[in-house]
Amino acid sequence: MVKHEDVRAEAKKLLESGKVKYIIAYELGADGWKANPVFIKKPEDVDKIIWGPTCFHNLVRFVVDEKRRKVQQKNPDTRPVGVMVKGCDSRAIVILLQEKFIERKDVHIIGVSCEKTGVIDERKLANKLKGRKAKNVEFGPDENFVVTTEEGTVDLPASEIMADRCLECIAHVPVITDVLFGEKTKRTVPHPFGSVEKIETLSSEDRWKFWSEQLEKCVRCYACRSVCPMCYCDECVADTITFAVSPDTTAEEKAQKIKWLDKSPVISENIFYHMVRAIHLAGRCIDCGECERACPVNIPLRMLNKKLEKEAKLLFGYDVGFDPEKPALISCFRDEDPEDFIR
Amino acid sequence: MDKILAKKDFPRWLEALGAYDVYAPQLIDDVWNYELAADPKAVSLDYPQTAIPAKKIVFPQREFFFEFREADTDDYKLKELLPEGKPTVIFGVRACEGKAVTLTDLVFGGEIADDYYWKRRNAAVLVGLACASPPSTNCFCLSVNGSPHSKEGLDVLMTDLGDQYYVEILTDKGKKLVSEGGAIFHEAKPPDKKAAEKIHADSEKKLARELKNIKDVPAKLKGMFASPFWDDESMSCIRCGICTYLCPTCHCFDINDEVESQTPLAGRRVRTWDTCQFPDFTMHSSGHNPRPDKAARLRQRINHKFQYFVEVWQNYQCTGCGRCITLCPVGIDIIKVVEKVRDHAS
Amino acid sequence: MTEEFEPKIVAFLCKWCSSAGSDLAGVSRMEYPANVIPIQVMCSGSVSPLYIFEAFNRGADGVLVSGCHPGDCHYIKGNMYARRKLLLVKKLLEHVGLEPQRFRMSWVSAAEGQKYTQVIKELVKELKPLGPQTKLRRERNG
Amino acid sequence: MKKRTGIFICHCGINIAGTVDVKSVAAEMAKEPGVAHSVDYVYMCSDPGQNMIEQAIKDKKLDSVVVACCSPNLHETTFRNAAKRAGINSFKCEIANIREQCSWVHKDKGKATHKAAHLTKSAVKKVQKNESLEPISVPVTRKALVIGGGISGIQSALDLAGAGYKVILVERSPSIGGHMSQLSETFPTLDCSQCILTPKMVEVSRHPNIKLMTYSEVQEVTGYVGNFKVKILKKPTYVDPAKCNLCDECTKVCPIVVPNEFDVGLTGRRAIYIPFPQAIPASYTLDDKNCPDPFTTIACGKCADVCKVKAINYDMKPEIIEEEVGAIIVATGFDLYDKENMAEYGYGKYADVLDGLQFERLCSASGPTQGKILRPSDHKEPKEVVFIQCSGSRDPELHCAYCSKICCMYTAKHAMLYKHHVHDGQAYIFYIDVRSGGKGYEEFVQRAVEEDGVIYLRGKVSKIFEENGKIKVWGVDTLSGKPIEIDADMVVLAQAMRPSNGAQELAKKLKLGTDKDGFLAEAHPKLRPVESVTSGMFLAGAAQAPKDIPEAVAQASGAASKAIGILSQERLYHSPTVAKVLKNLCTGCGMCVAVCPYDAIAFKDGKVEVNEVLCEGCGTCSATCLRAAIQVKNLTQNQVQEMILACLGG
Repeated sequence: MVKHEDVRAEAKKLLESGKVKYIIAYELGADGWKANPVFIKKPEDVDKIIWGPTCFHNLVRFVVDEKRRKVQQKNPDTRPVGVMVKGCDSRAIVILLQEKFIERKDVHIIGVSCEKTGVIDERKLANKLKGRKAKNVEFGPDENFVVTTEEGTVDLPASEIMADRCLECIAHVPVITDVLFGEKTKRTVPHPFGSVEKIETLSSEDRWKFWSEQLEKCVRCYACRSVCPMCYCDECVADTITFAVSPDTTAEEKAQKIKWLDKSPVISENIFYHMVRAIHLAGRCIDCGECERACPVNIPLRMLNKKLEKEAKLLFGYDVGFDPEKPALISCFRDEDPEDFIR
Repeated sequence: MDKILAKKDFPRWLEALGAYDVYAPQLIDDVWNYELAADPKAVSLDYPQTAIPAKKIVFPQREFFFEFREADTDDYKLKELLPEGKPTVIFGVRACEGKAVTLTDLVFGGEIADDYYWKRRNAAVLVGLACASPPSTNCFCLSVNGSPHSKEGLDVLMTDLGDQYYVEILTDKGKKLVSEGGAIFHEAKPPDKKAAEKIHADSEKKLARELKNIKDVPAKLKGMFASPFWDDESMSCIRCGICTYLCPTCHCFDINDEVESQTPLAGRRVRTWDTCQFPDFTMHSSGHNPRPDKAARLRQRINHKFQYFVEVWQNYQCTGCGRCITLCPVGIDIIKVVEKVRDHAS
Repeated sequence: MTEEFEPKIVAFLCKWCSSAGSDLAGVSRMEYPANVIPIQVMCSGSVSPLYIFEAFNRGADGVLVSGCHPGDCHYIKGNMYARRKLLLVKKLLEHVGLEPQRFRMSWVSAAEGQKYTQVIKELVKELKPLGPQTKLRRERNG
Repeated sequence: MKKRTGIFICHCGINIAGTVDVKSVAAEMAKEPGVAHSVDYVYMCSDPGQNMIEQAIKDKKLDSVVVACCSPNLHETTFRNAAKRAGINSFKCEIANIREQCSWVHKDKGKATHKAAHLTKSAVKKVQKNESLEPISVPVTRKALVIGGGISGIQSALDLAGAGYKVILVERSPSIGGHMSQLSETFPTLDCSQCILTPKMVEVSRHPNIKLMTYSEVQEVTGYVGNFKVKILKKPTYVDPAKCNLCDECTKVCPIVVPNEFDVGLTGRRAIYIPFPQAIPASYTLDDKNCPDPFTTIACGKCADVCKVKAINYDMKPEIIEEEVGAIIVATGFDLYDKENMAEYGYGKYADVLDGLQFERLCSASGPTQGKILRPSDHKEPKEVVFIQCSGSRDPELHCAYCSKICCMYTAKHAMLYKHHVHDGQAYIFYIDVRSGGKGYEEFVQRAVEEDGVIYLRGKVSKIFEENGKIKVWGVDTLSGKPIEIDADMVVLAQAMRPSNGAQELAKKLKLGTDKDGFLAEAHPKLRPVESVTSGMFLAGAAQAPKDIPEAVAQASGAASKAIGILSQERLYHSPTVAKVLKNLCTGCGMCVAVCPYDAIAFKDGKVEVNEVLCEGCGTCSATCLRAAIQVKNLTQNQVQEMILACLGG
């Protein structure tokens, strides 16, 4: 089991020695039971740091912010930032390194092993509690969680309230770290693509029905792309105006901005946006599942990204987010790549 | 004047509303939202809080202004696309949302009224549902001049008395709506009124969150425009649009021409929701962005709700529904932020 | 009598092989249906997934991307990248429920006028029974 | 500013007008935004047609034109030139192919007209967003580098020098000549290899345009076509060739003996040595890998003591020479498939199992046995010799999948030469197929069978082992189906050819592609067989694929002539429709860098930049970039989007 004190001690050491600028970690939120991102700048604040089954967030998203800030600064502090990562999150760092968005020296990676479980799914938990409000959720000793409500404490098996992403996790131990907390437990995932396979078994028409109903709900709040550490483009296909502009941007360059899709939140435009996002995340999505969690209308966005992760694996033998030296999925090929679809 | 409606008769009321588009909270994929009620029997008012507020019905995320079509060279034909204003009824509107609509009314009313908004607004009947217990753990309506049973903006207020609803008719529109139900409504008796009042009074004690002593916040905010406070508070903001899109009082929009055909040039002018939280909201074509970072954008959200709106309309542009707290993917908490503003050393 | 449905198809043809192949079909006066409007690109490798989404969004009933056979790419390996990238696009389109016939990729060399004709004929034949593509197409009214 | 596009619809006689209603297309196009002029004409490519375009550009102040006519492959240049004559940039002219892609392939006039209109509209949308561009030009360094001093490199260097260009010929061993200098006679004419090669080697050494750098290696190549910068490492020979008078006294006193590379290990040489008598440059080399540290007192110093002309200098240091060249020819040749890999044939285990090159040395008059064929083990004349073809070739499971091409011929030659030396001997050849395509080749093989009684056995050898002083060869004759057992005195393996040692590393330095077997990749297997994928770099000889001498020489001349094509120009011109980086959008992820087939994109300051000279404008980068931060000029995503809209009628 990962002990809060150990992480805090490490954080304190890092901050006191001045080795890191600050540490991106988890703290307890105002509601008293869920974690929130926190930025620890002073050694005396390290006691805020927590670790538990509500540490949903992929904090690597804030490493992207840090890079953006650094670019703006004249004389940036070049020390690394400390960042707490779960297994999935650590793979996001691998992608950022792979894409040279950051350098290894920019981050001090504080890895935390999810050991036997992972994070919970709030909606699953709410359904399970049937109106009772959770007050605390902790890792159980086995594949379970200990949930406290006003009415007492219950033990819930991971299979019932754990997030889908964790049920299908292929990297519960961080793959790149400077320091690792928790055990490198062995875990087998019998169906890493189980959820997407369910959709695949539907007929073409049923799949369309499924996705059109889901994507019709989209309000284009862009929480999915905003929460995603891989969506670090300054300007998105979905943006209607050029805003990656500098003094030397020519009028012609601005005119080059293409309006691929309308702002109207209708199926055709919503699906355009989500398909582009999925294809741009092919070989880059590390299945932290944050897009799906952040979605206020509960669109199963993982099922788009997971599909392409599956195809990348099956068709091209491509594993995402393990090797920073590897070329991107679409900037390499194998002679034996399938082509039976080409006629 | 107040009525009593047995819960078993509620579907019959809905059935009698054939002339209306009826919206009611529905649970789809674990998310509650106001949706067109196809089957009156399936409508239940036993729900906590929708993700998207009822504003989406009077102020839809997308609406058309006009259609344009190039006729001959240099000649355009325009056709206004005013909403038809079909009578619409929204059931289960929470007090905070009813109040929010009154705030939006201020914005779209005034000297130059927004026809597109008012066409829908005037046709909409808001049937409120008093909160017996807070629908969200982040409710704080009492702190922002609201209450769980506020009648503001509502045409009818229903209070759940167990197996019946206590129905208060608040406007003519409400009266008409209730009259459609005919005999299913009974006159309320004093004990019913007492019961409703007790529920109302109790509900005020159940709120888990509060935001106290914010009287001076508007003035405080004025002095904090350039404070590094905003940098710290916005560190975890991911610049998505949830807090504003799903806020019942936020009403910003964008106008675009959506072109369908280049020759002949044809398309529609479309209004869609927009949000100050998107980086492109204030982007100038020059490349200058007066709100260049998320600190400036969080400041704008708070300032608008707790300073600018107060200056113009003498009311907070926040009704305490708590959606922005509940749904924020990174837990940015407007209560905490405003409290910190309140306690900020000037 | 109702008019037969005529699918609208956009074809991205690489300049060196497939476009040349379609020229050969022309020179050889091979007849094929007029449903396909070709857009000549330098290489199949330059076909962005966005082009395909956009074509469907703008009402294409089918999209074809055609390039050089493996090993014959004028730009050495552009078609190899296209093959990988566009297979992902195809899988994604099918995943959301688009009929598989609607997006097609082919290899047509500069010498394969006959094959180009065949590809177009087959494509049109397969698309006709499907009727108009309305799933990804942006709505036109209301 | 409003666009002013002119549209010209060609009838092409009735070729187009027969199927497409050209008048209605012209009328429809006239309604397009920015179209100032739209007409049709019977033959646009005729002089009057071209004049019409030029006149309209001037009269109507057109800023761009679309000609809807035949395939751009036919008249794009014609019309672009016409546009240029009329004063607009040639890239402001686009072709809509309404003949090959429309009128010739459709019969229904309505549908064909409809399609022609869409095709034209698509071209209009494109041309209206085309930039005016001028060809990119760069000066050329009129000097070439040839890497590899075998027959291919020699031929290329001589051709280039003969054409009047300066050439640097780099060879890593102490002498040029390559494998050809090791051969005895060559097929199918059986002329002496040394006799035909030596004059060429001498010519190289004497040619005023050739700077010969032996015992040297290319370290680094930067730059691009016409403007390469090369760093060459010149290893120290410790012998001054200008002073050395080839007296050979030094080798007599040198105490160190190592295997002689030239004789493929059949003899030894000293640490100070001349590779072979005819070596060019004619000089000795002190091999510092084998001579015990000549820099310190441990060096025995005997060679320097006996050298009367004081040619030996222990203080010689490696040098890095920098050169600028305009073109590079890579002729790094081959080596034989490694012995260690062929344990099943006892190669490396039994002294009398030889490879083809060793057998060449045995046959050679200058070889270890002065041309007598004797067994290495006991110096006896072998009476039964088994030759095994495809030793390592055509064996995808265990060895090389490819055919080494020359082995059929040289094995026939070996068998023949053997018979010429040992009249009472018997030669057997195990083969899979006999491939004798080539001038006089088939006749040569027939001669081996008919005149020299060589026995060809179709089948593979299963086992080779030593027994009673003989080498037992077990195999199967697949034609008769009978097992074969031969008590041989000697076995010669026709080892597969593979890219020479170090070719892979060199390819990396030059950023040249290699195929799956490590041979250098040509730009196109059929149409550009001597060009590499990198502009300005050419391939010659067995470095590209196994080939025999005449083929290698032909390719070498081809490569030289390709290089001359570059060197003969003062400036190189290049199409300006190249990729361009939108810096604000670029995050420097490098996905474009990885896909660029021409290494035309490089990192710079956290973003990328395009080398316009190397870029061929294929656009694969643009489709790979997630941010549309790299676009090909005049076929931007913006343009393609507009074309898509035009094609779909919107």
